Amino acid sequence: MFGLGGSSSAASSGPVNPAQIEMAVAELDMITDVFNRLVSSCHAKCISTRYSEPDLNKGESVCVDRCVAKYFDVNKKVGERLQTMGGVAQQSGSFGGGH
Amino acid sequence: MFGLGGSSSAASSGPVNPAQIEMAVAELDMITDVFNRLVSSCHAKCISTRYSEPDLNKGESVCVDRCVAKYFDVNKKVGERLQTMGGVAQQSGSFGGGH
Amino acid sequence: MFGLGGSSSAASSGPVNPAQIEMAVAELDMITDVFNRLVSSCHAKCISTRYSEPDLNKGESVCVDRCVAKYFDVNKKVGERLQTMGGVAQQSGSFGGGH
Amino acid sequence: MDFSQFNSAERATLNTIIEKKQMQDFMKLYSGLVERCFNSCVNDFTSKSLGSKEDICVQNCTDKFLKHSERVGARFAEHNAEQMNQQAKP
Amino acid sequence: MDFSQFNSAERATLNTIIEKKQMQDFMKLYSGLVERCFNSCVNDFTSKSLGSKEDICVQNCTDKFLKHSERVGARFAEHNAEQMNQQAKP
Amino acid sequence: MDFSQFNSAERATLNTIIEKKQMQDFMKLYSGLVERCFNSCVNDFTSKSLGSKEDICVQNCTDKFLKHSERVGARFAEHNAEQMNQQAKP
Repeated sequence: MFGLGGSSSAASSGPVNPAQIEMAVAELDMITDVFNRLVSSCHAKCISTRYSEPDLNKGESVCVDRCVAKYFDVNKKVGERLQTMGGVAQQSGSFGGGH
Repeated sequence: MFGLGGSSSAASSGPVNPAQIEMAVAELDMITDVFNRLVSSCHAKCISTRYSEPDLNKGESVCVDRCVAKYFDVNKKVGERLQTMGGVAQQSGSFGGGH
Repeated sequence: MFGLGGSSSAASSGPVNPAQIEMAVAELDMITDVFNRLVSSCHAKCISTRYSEPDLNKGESVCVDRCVAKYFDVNKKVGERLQTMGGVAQQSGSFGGGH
Repeated sequence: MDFSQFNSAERATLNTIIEKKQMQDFMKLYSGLVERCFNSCVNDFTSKSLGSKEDICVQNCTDKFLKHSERVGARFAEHNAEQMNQQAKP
Repeated sequence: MDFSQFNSAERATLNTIIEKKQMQDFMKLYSGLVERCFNSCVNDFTSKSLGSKEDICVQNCTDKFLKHSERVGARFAEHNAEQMNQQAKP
Repeated sequence: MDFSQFNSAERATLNTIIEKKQMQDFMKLYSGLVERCFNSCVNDFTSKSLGSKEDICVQNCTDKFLKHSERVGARFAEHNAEQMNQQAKP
């Protein structure tokens, strides 16, 4: 879902293909962005800001695990929605498959 | 206000002028940034987050139209303010006209 | 703390060293980012959003000065914490000293 | 954005840049929607899967935001055009 | 930022970069102020134009933020200078 | 991220980029933590220095966030791996 690297095998030697690098960097930035949003959303949902102890207690830990699972669900749901609506109305750029 | 492109006509052929491209890209980024802030401000002011139906109802639609109008008003007001105060006190960089 | 420029003296003439430039730009971006967060945190803590007058009143000014001081304290505390925990668990990249 | 000021080579370069930016904007819209609709619609962590009420809420939240964004886009273009004419008057 | 570590060519490059960044910072300050003061001051959408109370609020919000930002800037510089001296001591 | 699709020169380039990004991520984590824990823990501006209660709060806030972020990272990796397998099935 978040890290859909292609799996074509490339010759181990050869020049640097800037377009490939750019795509990989864009994908890395996207994964980092999604991760940061996930961390901040689940912190808001699960962690009490009284900060009375340094460790996650039982309830917070269980909540975080479920929160991540549900976040992935919502990510899938929104993805399907965007595909059925053929991408955002004013976005003319084509958005290739799930990559 | 937001898209102040110059209107000098350029020869249709000739080399790429990187400075021109950079200015155009900076302007595009600014327009996108302003648009995203406008969308999020008017969403907060006009759209109820109960999300009981998928479409904008009458009240929400009218509110959005007025919200965009007032946002442009505030944009003009703040622009005038910044110009009268000669740009922000600690900003030494010169900021050319309205471009 | 925020602007830890090195103080080695360089020959005044010579070619541009891109790595040096990149480091300086990265440091500038970090200082700007920290400053913007400081401005917004202390605005939330000290400035009343009734906006009844254009100037900072006595109470607001004193609060802002103390707020900046305490922000620097927290910055030092968090820095020490991160160093004792050897950097964030999943960060494998080495982070050179205080620079 | 007035494109008459650019020659054809510049327009080609700009179009490639614009296309990449639209891709990035679409990804930001996507991850922004996930965050916004998750925060608004999902509040029950007694189970690992989305409840039916949460599911409907996420769909309405997504649709509503896209329609909202579209309407703001239309008003935005109208206001910008209006200002361009005001400036163009001698 | 200690500029003594750069040669004149590097300083020239850095100055151009800094000038561009200051332009961008000014634009971000501008759009940030519009968003901040709109959110704080404008709450009545029964009409399309700014009410007089809203108008005053936007002006005070802008002035106050700039003065606030200036004061934070002064304290920020003082604290940074203080830390630099502490490090410089052998 | 599947690195088999890159040749050794590309992998070297990517590693340098990734190292720089990890440095930037660490700095963003740092300044994000300062902002987050300051906003949550510091509310008394009758003095210029951190109170003992505020000091403990900042330490717990930092530790808790790092542990939270670590746990999310683990679940994130598991879910991503799960999806990769689902796609790999013919």
